[in-house]
Amino acid sequence: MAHKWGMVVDLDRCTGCEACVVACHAENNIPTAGEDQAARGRAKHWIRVERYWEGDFPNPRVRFQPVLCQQCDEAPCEPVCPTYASYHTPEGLNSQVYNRCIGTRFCANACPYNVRFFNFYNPEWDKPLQLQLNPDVSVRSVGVMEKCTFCVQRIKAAEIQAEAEKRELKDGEFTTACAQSCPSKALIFGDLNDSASEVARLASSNRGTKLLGELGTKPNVTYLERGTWEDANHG
Amino acid sequence: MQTTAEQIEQDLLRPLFHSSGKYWIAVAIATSLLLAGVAAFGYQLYAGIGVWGLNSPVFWAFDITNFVFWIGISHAGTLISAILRLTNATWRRPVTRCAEAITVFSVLIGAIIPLCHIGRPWLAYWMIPYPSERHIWPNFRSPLAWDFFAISTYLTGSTTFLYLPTIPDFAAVRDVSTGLRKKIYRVLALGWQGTPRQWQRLEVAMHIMAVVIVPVAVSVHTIVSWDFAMTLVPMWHSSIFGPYFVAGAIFSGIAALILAMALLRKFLHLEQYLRPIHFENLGKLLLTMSLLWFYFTFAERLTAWYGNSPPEMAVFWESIRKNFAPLFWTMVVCNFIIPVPILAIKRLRTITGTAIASATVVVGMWLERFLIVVPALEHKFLPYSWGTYRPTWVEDTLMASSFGMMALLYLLFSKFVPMISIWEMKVGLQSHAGVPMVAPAEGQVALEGPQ
Amino acid sequence: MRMLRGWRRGLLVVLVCACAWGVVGIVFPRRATRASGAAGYVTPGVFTPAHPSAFAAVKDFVDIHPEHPVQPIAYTHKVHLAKGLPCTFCHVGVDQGPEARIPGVTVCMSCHQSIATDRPEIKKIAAYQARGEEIPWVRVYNYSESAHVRFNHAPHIRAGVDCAACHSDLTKQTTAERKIDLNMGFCINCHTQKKVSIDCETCHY
Amino acid sequence: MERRDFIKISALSGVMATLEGCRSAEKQLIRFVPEEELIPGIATIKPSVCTVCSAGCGLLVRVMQGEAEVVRHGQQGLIKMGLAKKLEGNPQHPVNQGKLCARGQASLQLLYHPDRITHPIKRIGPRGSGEFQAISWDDALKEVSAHLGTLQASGSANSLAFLSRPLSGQRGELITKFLKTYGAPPPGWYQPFDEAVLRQANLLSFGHAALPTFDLASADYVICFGADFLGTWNSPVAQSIGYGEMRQGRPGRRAKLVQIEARMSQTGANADEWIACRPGMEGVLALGIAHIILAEKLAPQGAGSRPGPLIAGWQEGLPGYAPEAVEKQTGVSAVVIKRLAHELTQSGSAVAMIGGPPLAHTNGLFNALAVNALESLVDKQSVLSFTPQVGDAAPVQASLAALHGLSAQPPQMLLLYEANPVFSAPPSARVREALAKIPYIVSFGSFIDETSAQADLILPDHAALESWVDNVAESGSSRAVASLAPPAVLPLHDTRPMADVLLGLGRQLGGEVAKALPWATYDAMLRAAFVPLRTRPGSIDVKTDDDFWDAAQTQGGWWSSTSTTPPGAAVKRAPLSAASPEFAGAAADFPFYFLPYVSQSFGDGSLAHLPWLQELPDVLTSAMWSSWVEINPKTGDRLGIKQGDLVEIASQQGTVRAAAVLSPGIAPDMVAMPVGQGHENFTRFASGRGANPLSILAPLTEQETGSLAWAATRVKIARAGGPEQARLVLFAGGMSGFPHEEQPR
Repeated sequence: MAHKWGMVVDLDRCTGCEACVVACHAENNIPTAGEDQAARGRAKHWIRVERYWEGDFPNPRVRFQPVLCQQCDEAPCEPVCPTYASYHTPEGLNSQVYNRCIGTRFCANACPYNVRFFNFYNPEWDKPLQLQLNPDVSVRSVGVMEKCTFCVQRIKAAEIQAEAEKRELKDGEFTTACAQSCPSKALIFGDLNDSASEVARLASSNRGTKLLGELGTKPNVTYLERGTWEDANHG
Repeated sequence: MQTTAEQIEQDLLRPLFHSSGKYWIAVAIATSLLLAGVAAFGYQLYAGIGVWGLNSPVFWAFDITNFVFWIGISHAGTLISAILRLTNATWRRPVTRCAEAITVFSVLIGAIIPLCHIGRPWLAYWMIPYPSERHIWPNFRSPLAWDFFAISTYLTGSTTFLYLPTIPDFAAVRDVSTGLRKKIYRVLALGWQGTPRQWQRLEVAMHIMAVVIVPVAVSVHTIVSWDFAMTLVPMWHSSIFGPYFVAGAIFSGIAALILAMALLRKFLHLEQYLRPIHFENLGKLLLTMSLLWFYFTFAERLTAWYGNSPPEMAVFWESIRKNFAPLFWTMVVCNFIIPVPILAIKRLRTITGTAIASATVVVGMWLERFLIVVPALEHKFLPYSWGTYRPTWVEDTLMASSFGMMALLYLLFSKFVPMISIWEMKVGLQSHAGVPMVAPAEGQVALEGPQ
Repeated sequence: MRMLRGWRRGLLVVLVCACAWGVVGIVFPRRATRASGAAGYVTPGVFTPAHPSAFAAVKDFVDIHPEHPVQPIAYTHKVHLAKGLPCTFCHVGVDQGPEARIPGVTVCMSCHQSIATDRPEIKKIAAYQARGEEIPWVRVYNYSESAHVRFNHAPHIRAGVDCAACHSDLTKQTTAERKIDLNMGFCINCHTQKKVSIDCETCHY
Repeated sequence: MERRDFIKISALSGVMATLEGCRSAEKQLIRFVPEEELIPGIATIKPSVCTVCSAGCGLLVRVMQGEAEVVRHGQQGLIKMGLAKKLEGNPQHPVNQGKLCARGQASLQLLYHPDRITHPIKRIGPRGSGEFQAISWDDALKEVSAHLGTLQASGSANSLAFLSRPLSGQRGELITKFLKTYGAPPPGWYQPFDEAVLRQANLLSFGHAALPTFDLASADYVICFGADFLGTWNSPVAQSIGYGEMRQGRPGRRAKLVQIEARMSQTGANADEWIACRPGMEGVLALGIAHIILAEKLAPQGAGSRPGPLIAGWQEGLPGYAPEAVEKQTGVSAVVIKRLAHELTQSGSAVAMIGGPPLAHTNGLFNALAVNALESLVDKQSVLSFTPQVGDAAPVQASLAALHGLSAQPPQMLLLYEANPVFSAPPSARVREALAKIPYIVSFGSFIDETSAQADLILPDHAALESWVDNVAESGSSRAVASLAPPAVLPLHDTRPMADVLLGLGRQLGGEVAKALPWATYDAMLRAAFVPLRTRPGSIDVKTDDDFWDAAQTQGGWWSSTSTTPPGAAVKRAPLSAASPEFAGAAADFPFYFLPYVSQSFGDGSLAHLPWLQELPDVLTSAMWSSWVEINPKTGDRLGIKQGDLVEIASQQGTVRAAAVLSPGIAPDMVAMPVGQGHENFTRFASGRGANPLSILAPLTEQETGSLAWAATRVKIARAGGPEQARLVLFAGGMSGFPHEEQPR
């Protein structure tokens, strides 16, 4: 059975430490925009931790929510791309083919989650920062859209390795850069088609919800609602 | 004084041979605007789209607004001249060519704008479905691919629709010009001799084109509206967008036509041909479209407000009360509150009255497209990732240069093609006066036409 | 051109200044890069995937490959292959990793310390080694950066694809040349014949 | 100008433009022969240790072959070498168990930072001008050892000073031994947030002068007074791992977190219940809770009997801490206090924690002892314990003492290592003046920052990934940990590790110093320190020392198999009576408490030069590249300050300006600023950006330990300009969910 990569984000475990954000930058050659470009709204974070305030002092509440590309099954960004740069792979990923993208930016407008980022300029790394660039990941140039790929380079490397050793991919054998670095194990990545995998088990939990699920995008990222103290122990 | 056929020909051919000082200045201004735009595009190509004000989440702003604006302007041309030809409205004769010229040039500009606003314009040829050895085709499900086919069809359609009625006029110019000009117009006239068979075939061709161009025009702007309606973005994803955009297109198109005719009348001294009756009728048409536009806008905003879904309401309040409120209410004033009284009261519906109304409508309709695109993109579903947008000088220059290009094309057109179709005026003259057709003098073009 | 009267001259000036303004727009200095440390003890320079010049951009777009690349050392595949050396002897790691390593001066000198040391080309290699420099080989097979192709040798070798399939028969060549045009069509045809995935993400990610 | 020349000029500029387009590619650099055998495209994983904060997490470095511009025997060229591409946590390491925090991930940029000093430099301009000139290693070392030699020969060996951030493990040992045998006073350990008060309190309450370790995975109820244990306090990664388990690690059993602080920290944002308490009154609140537990006998017999008596009135049941009295002093309602007391004692294993701002008051020690007493009352399954140490723990010394030592009797020669007091010390320490009086300063820093700019000579250190690293984890692990790792990559620049330079100087000085430090290189010293661990039961049991030494390097260190040591007996001393916190600045003209909090992006400011961290959106405000002051929205309305306006914050010591962020998570009578920005000279990414809150702190200190009371400053704020001057860069567009019409945007 083909893989179907998915992720579970346990909002009860997420502390908002943003280790995932920096890990993603390190793994996927995401350039820093610098102050003036960030001020003009061009900072790129393939995964971001959204924060919503509720209520006022003295009892304000905060909700953290890591948001990344949901790799939707019915992705609104796929039909609108005129050159098939954004399309759905057989393994359930919403792939962004950088060399095929001509930069109409329609996909980013159609995406309800705002998780697609555009290279307005050619990215720049002050030497020798470019020595940190990961050779397994393409360095995108100007005029191309980019987004979270579920660390596709790690998926491919693991698949090639498993194929070389003539064996099936085991759950937890590899994971995405953000899930690997998340101290409180809030991000769990794996193959949704593998019923024994932890992500499949958690994805079917009754705490599971889908971000903007009502739009019918069928995201492959499931958010587990934050628990409350009362119901867990006394409910 | 009753104008004779010779008088018509003499008046309408004069602009082709003598250009006044004011003409040259207009050309200079238009060219410098266009070149400024070319320079701005050169700089954008060199540095990247970052020179614009776009950011995430507002990935479209001026670029798509200008695109929809210019495609909108183009619709009046075909729709008016096609419908007037089909209904055989007698007052159509001086109006049709001005309208068709507006159509062709604004579709041309509308087609160029997307090429300039995509991230890697040198790969735009991937939109063309050529059989490539990479076994990859354009994505036919994408509204942008539909745009590509729709606009290219519409461009060819409206160019033919413009070219057909000018063939007899090219022949007329051919006969009165000498040297190089004669050679050019001989080619353009496609060997037109004015034989009855040619007239009959021209008439049938124009009739077919008039019938065909109307659905193409309506389909083009519906497809342009589907660039927005096919997404899930709040205040974009609604079924009203198709008719809303077509109505808006005709509305802004007629306004542009009235403006163009008023300017031509003044500069090319065509007072006898572009008479107040034309402005009267077009003014009434503009009035109906203004009311229709108000109806569509009100319906769209009311349904959004009544439904009260949080994402839609965020965009709704943004344009009604918050950052975009000034632009929104200027739009309503420009599109409804100024034009309707001017056009409704007969005394005010003069040439200058309709020109003023249509000037405000053109501005209002540009704002309307801007207010559809930007507030919705700024306030999509997740409030954390909302954005704000400010245009930069590059975008302003490109927009100004699109107007410069339109003006330049129109000025050059009026230098090479009589703005008002000579043979149609003559046909109108004869049928109007009830006098049977006068056989042409030897070697002269037989200028009679069908009854 | 007749002496232009007053206002036509004005028109000409307007036109020319618009062109000049356009040219200035193009020559406009690249977006001011961040204030890089001017002091002598920090690392200068900026890395960017942008092409160094417009000419390089056009060359990359049209993807011209030199017909006969000139190598610093007149190496002959023909002679070495005739001696029975396998490809992996010099191109180490091609069956484990994505890239086939282009042999450095240490690999050459491991044999040529004793074999045929009198030949001028071998002396050149020895000179390189003496200076502690690597041989500046000219790359023959590479994809343009903007194609974002992640070609991986190992799975192809494991699948039994012979080196000559893509690199043409080197037993007849001295320095390697691109006899087979490795364009996308070539890869797609082979993949479809062998019923292997031609999904975009197989090669482009 | 004639028309003709005008045309010529514009044509010329056109031609120039096209020519500019095709100048020849960068001149071809020569390629050097690689110094290591690497297969291109295949990653090798090497262990290392994160040295960015005191937690000491274990790293795995993904090294792949790449081409770097290097200088080899005086010539610029390219070389294929192993390059560190990504840092991951070391799954076997007991502190971080394969995980990393944001700052740990970003520390990779320390290796490749463009402003790293690439070779030794000597000051040529006046001190502090930042004008340096290259000098070779030999001349530099000759100069330093000459200075050391003359100093020792002239009998004033005791006027050599060494200022460094606290270093656990052999590096600290090396510096201490070098100075002792040289005849100089012990090194000054300086860091802006030194938690000396908590170590002193733990020494008094539990007999361990160390930061505590929490087994949160087995906790059911956590009450935390001010410590940002999920963000930057103590050992954040270990604590975050525990937090994840405590929430959803045990089906059907979910722990509760109560956070008590006046400004909502990142930890407070995750709390089930966030209670605002008046600053400095946390101790009184804890004792209020203890009062009810003792009065209603909710705790088992004899609990809290050891640290309790340290508080005056404990034996009598804390008479002065009735809930109503406590409510008046702390602002926390009596009903809540009663409920907390009951919940604490009835829900399985509970733990009380304190750290950070509550200890940064003049009565910090009292607050710590009070919470420690509450902790011993409620912690039945010793969630709080102490990590067993390898070798003796670092002495408890407040950082300010190190600085006062410098300004009291200025030394003849100062060695600086990874400490930036000019930036992070309060104005009262007058560090700049102290440094001005020191004739000769040598810095081992890799970057020019405010302090190393004052140095006369800079001997740039290797980056952490280029040198031998070792660390003894003070807290966060259930077992004793001695992390160790060889260099993960070869050096990029002409730098040398500080440890080897010191050993070299020791050899050149000869005499006592050479005898005490016989090793040629630092790894020999490490080997000598690590090999004795072979006999202790732990993660490596091999027969020979060599095998042990190799296994320790491949595993990334050694960790014991013994578990944590529970809290010991309290020290007998006179009970401490309640003391209310003093604040600098009269309440009338300085109406707001001022809290400079340790920022999630820059720690104590030492990481402000990393672009990844400058662009990391602060999780609560989403601000990037800027510094801001958090103000309660009602206070903002009252003072006419809108979101993003420029605000001037003035204390008795000075003023700073920053952008205003209206956030509901702060008390109306408090304003808070993150520490880290406001560097005037710290690489291209951090220089001249934002404002430094530490520069306006009052000189108040905690009475007993002398540690800086950095939360005891009062300020006044006023609007000073609009958003254009403030230049606040926010990544987020909206602050809250779908706003009602009048929500501030």
